[in-house]
Amino acid sequence: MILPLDLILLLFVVITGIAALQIKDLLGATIILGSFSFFMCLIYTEMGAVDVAFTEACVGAGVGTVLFIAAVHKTKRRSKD
Amino acid sequence: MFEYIVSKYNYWVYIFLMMLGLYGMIGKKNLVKKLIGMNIFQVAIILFYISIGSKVGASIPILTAEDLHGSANPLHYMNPLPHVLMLTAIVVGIATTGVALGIIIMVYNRYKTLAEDEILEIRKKSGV
Amino acid sequence: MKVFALLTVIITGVMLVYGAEDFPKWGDPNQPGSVHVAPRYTQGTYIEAGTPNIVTSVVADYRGYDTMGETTVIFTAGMACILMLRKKKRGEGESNV
Amino acid sequence: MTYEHFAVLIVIVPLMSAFAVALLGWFKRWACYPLTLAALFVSFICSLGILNTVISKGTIHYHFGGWEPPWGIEYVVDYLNGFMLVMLSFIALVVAIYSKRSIEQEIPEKIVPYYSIFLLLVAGLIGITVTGDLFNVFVFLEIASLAAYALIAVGEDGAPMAAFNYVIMGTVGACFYYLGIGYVYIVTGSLNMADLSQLLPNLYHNKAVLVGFALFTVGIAVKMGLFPLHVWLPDSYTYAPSVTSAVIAPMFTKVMAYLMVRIFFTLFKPYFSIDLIPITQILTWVAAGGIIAGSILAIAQTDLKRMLAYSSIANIGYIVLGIGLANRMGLTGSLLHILNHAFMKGTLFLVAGGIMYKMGMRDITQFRGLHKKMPFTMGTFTIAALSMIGIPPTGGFFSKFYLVLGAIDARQWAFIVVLLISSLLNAVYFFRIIENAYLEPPVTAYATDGGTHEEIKRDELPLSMLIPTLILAAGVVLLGIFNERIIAFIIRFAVPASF
Amino acid sequence: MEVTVLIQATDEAFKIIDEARNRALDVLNTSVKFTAEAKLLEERKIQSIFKGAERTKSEVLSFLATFALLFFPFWMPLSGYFDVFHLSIGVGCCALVAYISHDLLFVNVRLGDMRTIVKRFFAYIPWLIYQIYLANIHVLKIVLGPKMPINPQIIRFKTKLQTDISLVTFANSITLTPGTITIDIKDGEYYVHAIDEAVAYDLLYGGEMEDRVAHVFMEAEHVYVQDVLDVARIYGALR
Amino acid sequence: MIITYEDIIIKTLTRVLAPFLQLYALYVIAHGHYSPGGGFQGGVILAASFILMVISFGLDTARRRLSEKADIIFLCLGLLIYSGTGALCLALGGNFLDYSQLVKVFPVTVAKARALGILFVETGVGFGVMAVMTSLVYDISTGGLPPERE
Amino acid sequence: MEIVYSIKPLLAVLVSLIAAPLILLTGERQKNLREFWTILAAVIKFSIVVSMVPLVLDGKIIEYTILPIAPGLLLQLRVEPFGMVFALLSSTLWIATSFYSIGYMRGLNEHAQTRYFFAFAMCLSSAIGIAFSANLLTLFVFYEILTISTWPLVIHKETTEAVRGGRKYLLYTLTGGTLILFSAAMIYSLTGTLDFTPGGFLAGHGTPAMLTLLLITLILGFGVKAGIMPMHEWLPTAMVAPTPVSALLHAVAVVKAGVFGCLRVILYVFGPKVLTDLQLWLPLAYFVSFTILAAGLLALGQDHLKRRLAFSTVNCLSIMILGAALLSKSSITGGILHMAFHGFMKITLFFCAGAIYVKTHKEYVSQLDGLGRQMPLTFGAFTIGAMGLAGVPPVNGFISKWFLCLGALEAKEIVFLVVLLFSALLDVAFFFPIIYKAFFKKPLDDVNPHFDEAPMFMVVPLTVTAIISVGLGIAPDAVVHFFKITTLAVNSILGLGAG
Repeated sequence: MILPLDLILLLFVVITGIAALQIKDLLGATIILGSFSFFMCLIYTEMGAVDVAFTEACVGAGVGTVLFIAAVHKTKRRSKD
Repeated sequence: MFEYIVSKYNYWVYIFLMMLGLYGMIGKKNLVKKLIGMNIFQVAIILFYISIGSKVGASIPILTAEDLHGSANPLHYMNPLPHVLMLTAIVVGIATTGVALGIIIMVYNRYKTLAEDEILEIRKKSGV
Repeated sequence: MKVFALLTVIITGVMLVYGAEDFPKWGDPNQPGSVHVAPRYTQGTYIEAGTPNIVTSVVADYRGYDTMGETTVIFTAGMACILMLRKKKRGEGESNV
Repeated sequence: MTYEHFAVLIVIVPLMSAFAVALLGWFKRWACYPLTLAALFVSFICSLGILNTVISKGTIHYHFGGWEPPWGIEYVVDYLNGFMLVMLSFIALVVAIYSKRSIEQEIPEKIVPYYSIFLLLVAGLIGITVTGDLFNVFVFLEIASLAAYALIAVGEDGAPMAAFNYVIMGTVGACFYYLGIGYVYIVTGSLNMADLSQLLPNLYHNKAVLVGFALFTVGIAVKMGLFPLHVWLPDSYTYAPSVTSAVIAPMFTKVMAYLMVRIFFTLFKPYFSIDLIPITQILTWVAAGGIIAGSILAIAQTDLKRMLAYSSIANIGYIVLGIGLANRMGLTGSLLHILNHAFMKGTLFLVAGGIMYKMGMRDITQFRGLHKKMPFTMGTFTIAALSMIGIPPTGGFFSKFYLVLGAIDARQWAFIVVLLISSLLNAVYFFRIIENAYLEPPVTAYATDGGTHEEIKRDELPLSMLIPTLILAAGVVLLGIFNERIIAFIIRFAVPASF
Repeated sequence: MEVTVLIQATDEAFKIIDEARNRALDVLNTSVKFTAEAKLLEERKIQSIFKGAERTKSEVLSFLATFALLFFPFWMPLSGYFDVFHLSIGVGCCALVAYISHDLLFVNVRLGDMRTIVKRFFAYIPWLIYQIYLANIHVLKIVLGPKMPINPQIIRFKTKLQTDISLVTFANSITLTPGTITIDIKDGEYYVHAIDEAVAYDLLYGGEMEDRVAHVFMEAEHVYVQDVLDVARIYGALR
Repeated sequence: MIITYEDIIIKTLTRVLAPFLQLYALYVIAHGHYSPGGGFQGGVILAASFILMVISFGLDTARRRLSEKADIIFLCLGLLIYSGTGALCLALGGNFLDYSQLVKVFPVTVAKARALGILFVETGVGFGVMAVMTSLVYDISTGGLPPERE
Repeated sequence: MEIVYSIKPLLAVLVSLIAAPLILLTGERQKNLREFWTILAAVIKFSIVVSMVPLVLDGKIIEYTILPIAPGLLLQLRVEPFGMVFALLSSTLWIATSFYSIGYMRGLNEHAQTRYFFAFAMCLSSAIGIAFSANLLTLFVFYEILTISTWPLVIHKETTEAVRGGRKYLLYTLTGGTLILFSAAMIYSLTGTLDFTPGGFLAGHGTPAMLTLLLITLILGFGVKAGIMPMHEWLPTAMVAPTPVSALLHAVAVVKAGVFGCLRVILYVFGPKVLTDLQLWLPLAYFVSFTILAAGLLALGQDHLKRRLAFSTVNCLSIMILGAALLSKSSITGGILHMAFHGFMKITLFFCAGAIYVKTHKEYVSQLDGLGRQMPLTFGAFTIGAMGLAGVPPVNGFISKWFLCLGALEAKEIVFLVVLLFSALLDVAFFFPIIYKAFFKKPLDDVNPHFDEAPMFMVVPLTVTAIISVGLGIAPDAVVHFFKITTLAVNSILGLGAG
């Protein structure tokens, strides 16, 4: 493990996580959720879980985001909280 | 004490993320926000599992050519079992997200809003 | 609702932190999670399952049934969305339905 | 093929047929129903075979892929899940027979995916029951849950919102469950239940194990709809299509209850769950609260299905109470009640579905004179209702009797009072319906000389719906009459020996 | 003598020009035919993309081309295993993908042209890299300059490029070059964001990149035909 | 209904990228034994190529490439390949999913037979996941309302 | 005691249980066939019961185990003298009631006759079951069936009032049922058995406090049906039911089942020894004495004929329990005999009330002036019944009351003698005004002074029961040997030798 990198990534994860929950624009929140997944996937790689990272990249940052965007596009983009 | 905190920092982050997700699921009113919370929640648990599986000084769980025939030292490779479990968990997570999004769209088609309190009000009005 | 959520979250968090006290150190190569079942996979993956990628062999062979369940979960999700969202087909599809 | 392959067939056959139904149904729509029936029938036969094998030869272990347990996944069938299997596959079969007309009326354009998901639900539930691997439970739990979400969401007006709440709660439950697995795994390194029950006793004072156990309990309680965590349940059961409620209500919560027994008394030794931490005591109090709250809320309802849902909450309370009493009698009563309640609730929901199908209504104040219109249906309803109240010789009485015995053995007088009061409350809300159903319409026109009544034409359910209902109702009575056989041959061995 | 020679030469020249004209007319006719067809296909979008003209012949060709393109330069280095098992899997996979997507990669292309295009494309790349290098230095100067003399603007210009692939290549080349970003292509017009006038001017009036892209994708041929036609018209007027 | 960009850049790039994406997906499935990846990841990438088409060409166009019916067939086929492999092992006399039984059908060693079994299974997973993901995107992007006829 | 195994008791129970569905299936269309079933079942049942009398008289016990119902508990029927008395009573009276209800129902052209006869048959079946129960659980099973199957009878009229009465009835009896369930479970966990033993089986088990609690819950549980005073409320309310139902309720099945249960508890569960050791019999006797007096006084104030009869019933039921509670030989004999004899007398009275209602639609005592001339047979029978209840010699009531008084003397408690005598005086006080009015007052305007009786189907049964009452008074051992059987029962309870 590389401690500083680890810590930075974890920090990013926390920040993007909070942001994804707090942003009122759902599309934006969704995109940030995608980046959250992406940082997570970097952490996994850093911990040696390449397969999981691969999957997370495909799913969390890829298909998941697409699904979210499609759904948000079909519904409302604004959220009150 | 300091060392105790540092030695498990992954776990602290995972607990924080999980709480974040749980809060999103319960406290947020927008359905998509709830779902985002749910995703964070699940990913946090995955982080926890991956943290279980990691070993200091080990490499990714793919055998190198010289280790193929049974001479592999388990200490040199990450613990593969949590990874396997988490593959499944990720898939389950995306499946749940998919179904939930489908349901959200059904909800929206019916109520034309995604805010939980507004939906409750509409339901109260229509007497259902 | 917010207060309730916060309360739940804090209670759960405290519980989890309490439980984390007895965790082995992070990254410890000799933690119980890594020495009981997993070594067999590492040593046996090529000899028994012909696959250097340990994760693949465990996913598809040692714990293949889990993976089948996982795929079924995905199938369920797909079917669920078809069930919930898909309306009657239009055009040429109708003849044989 | 030896008998032990039944253990896997019982899951695989519905699972594969679910795929086949989706495939075939796309071309030949009529093929769904017979295929579903055939699959469930095979599953039922296999479950009978496996129960027979368990009784004659003892516990069955089935290793997937030929890998021995701690490394591979294994199926373990003993007395405890043997009878659960028979019950699950039987009720699934019966409900499937029933489903044809109801589905065709309620969601005509979605028959193919509906049957596919129906089979997946059944396979998932059976899979949970039969497995001996903690994580495998989670996977099948998710299959069943996703199927349940979808099946509920296609219901009436409020269904999607109910399903969404269910998704959120259900995911919390499932996540807690597999977080619990993680907490146990991190200190043991194993996922196999039998292996874990060997490993865990040394770690009973480990905080991670304690928290893991708590997470298991909370997770399962959410999925089960135990009282304070039941918020998803009433809406879901109310708005779901009637077949869905008829299959989820008797089966899902029961399987979760089974899982709870499994984790409390097989994965962890009774010593841990009872003596070391006060979890069973907490559970009993929670369950008692659930019984009372569920019954009272049920009285407040006018919607039949919602009422049944609240009554389910109360009955989950019974089951958990039996588990929490943690003695032989209590657990026997609990297991027996799992069996009985599955049959009773199944019957009641089938009847509710039948009334919906014929009359399109659920408001119990409109049921007047229904017994003339649908005498057999109301007859079965009455039997099931009597069983819910606990009138002998129906099954409900005996499980309640054992629960009372268990409470006496545990010297818990409060719970006896709770049990007795709740059965009175049950009587209140069921007799309200029976009263309505057996009173003929225009009551005001009743004259002193006996009066003349409008002739109500008999208009029974179609046979494909009536017969399953009757079968389940007969099952309710037979379970009561032959409960001693069931206990003597099966449940007696299912209760942990240390009790 | 000189006159006869001249006349002969002229005649020969006219012959040549006649031939060229006939050829050009042929080309024109086919191109008109193509455009008509293309328009027809445009109405039904799908076919314009997935089902090219001359289907029977070009399907096989594009299948083979796709297969070759996928298998040799892509699968082999990716896989890294050259035993029979893996190779057969590779062949199978590539054949499968080629079967599914052969109409995606190559639409309306003849094999002969393909060779030229690929050749020219690879020749184009170093030039592009050189351009990027130059532009980099330019942007560096601007950015590091004390006053930072940027003057962002959006410019619009018409293009002579016609096929999709050349349009996209040009757009991506513009985007790849620092200082300019393609915003949109609409009705044969490019909307480009440029960082200052110099760059914009380059794009608007220089047009070298466009020409080169046109050359790569053999768009220039059309231009040459046009010239020939013009000559023919002049000649006709003379006559 | 669907997010469709009448943008030539995206369309063309999709056309160029899709085959490579598909091939890469198949590579990931086929080489799951040696490198990271496997049926699931491959399936998702395969689905991504179709999702890309949905995004750039619109739903109807993409449907012509992978119709609803084909989707369902792939979906069920993938799952049936998986469970069928298991059932084949059952039929050959072993336990469910016991790939070592495949030596009775294929002339290989036990370990290789298991590897072969893994390959089969991964293929099934890949197909299934691909079909599910595309079907999910189809369904969610149509949003439950019947697509308008243009 | 010799034990004979025979299927006869089961048959006796089953006869009407089989008749019930037949009645239901025959339905409204073929009235004659339906009523034929009723009567056929009644006759067969009577003959089966009577055929067992000689064996019982020989001092033998007939036993039949239906099936095990729980570990250590059997669903078992046992014919011994005490149960025989009750069985004889109910099977005899069923024949009478059957005929009578045919007349009543046809006379009033009532609705829902099928349901009526169905519930009627179920009632009788469970009444015989109660009589032959070998243990508390079997008793409880039949007791609850009786509760439920009486409910349709109570709400038969389907008016708001009837429904309210039905609700009250259910509330009271089901509460009682839960109390019995609790006590049964308690006793089972104390002793491990529930088998009735002459003289009780509780001796040596449990603490005095526990036993007191059990006695209270059991007496309250059964006392609900027996109408002991604080719980008697439902009885007069249930008077809205048709008269044959009231007759059945008050004379044969329901209340007698309650009394029977009380006596079983006092004599066969606790036994004289335990009760005297713990000094429980005296409070019990005082408790029921209060009911005797209060009910008698309340009856005086009632104008509604059937309500007056109802309070008289409350009075008499407590007298029977008092007899048992006094624990002396004569008092127990008196109690048991009174249970049998009171049935004949009270049913006569109710039949008369019904006949009056069918003929003249009169329900109030104040409307009966001069009716005796119009309906001499009816009022003649009424007079006989009233005399019997008051204890006037030639009628059978005299014998039982005589024994009761002797018993009070034997127990050396003069208070109870006074109570008994005073209650007899009260009986006179509230019955003789009716007779006086009917025969000696000037007829009201709407009375036809000529002979104009109710339908023969009604008059014959009531005459017959009146004659039987007198006959039993003269020769208590005639035909079915009531007296001998009672003596046998008492001897076995008190541990005396045969004879």
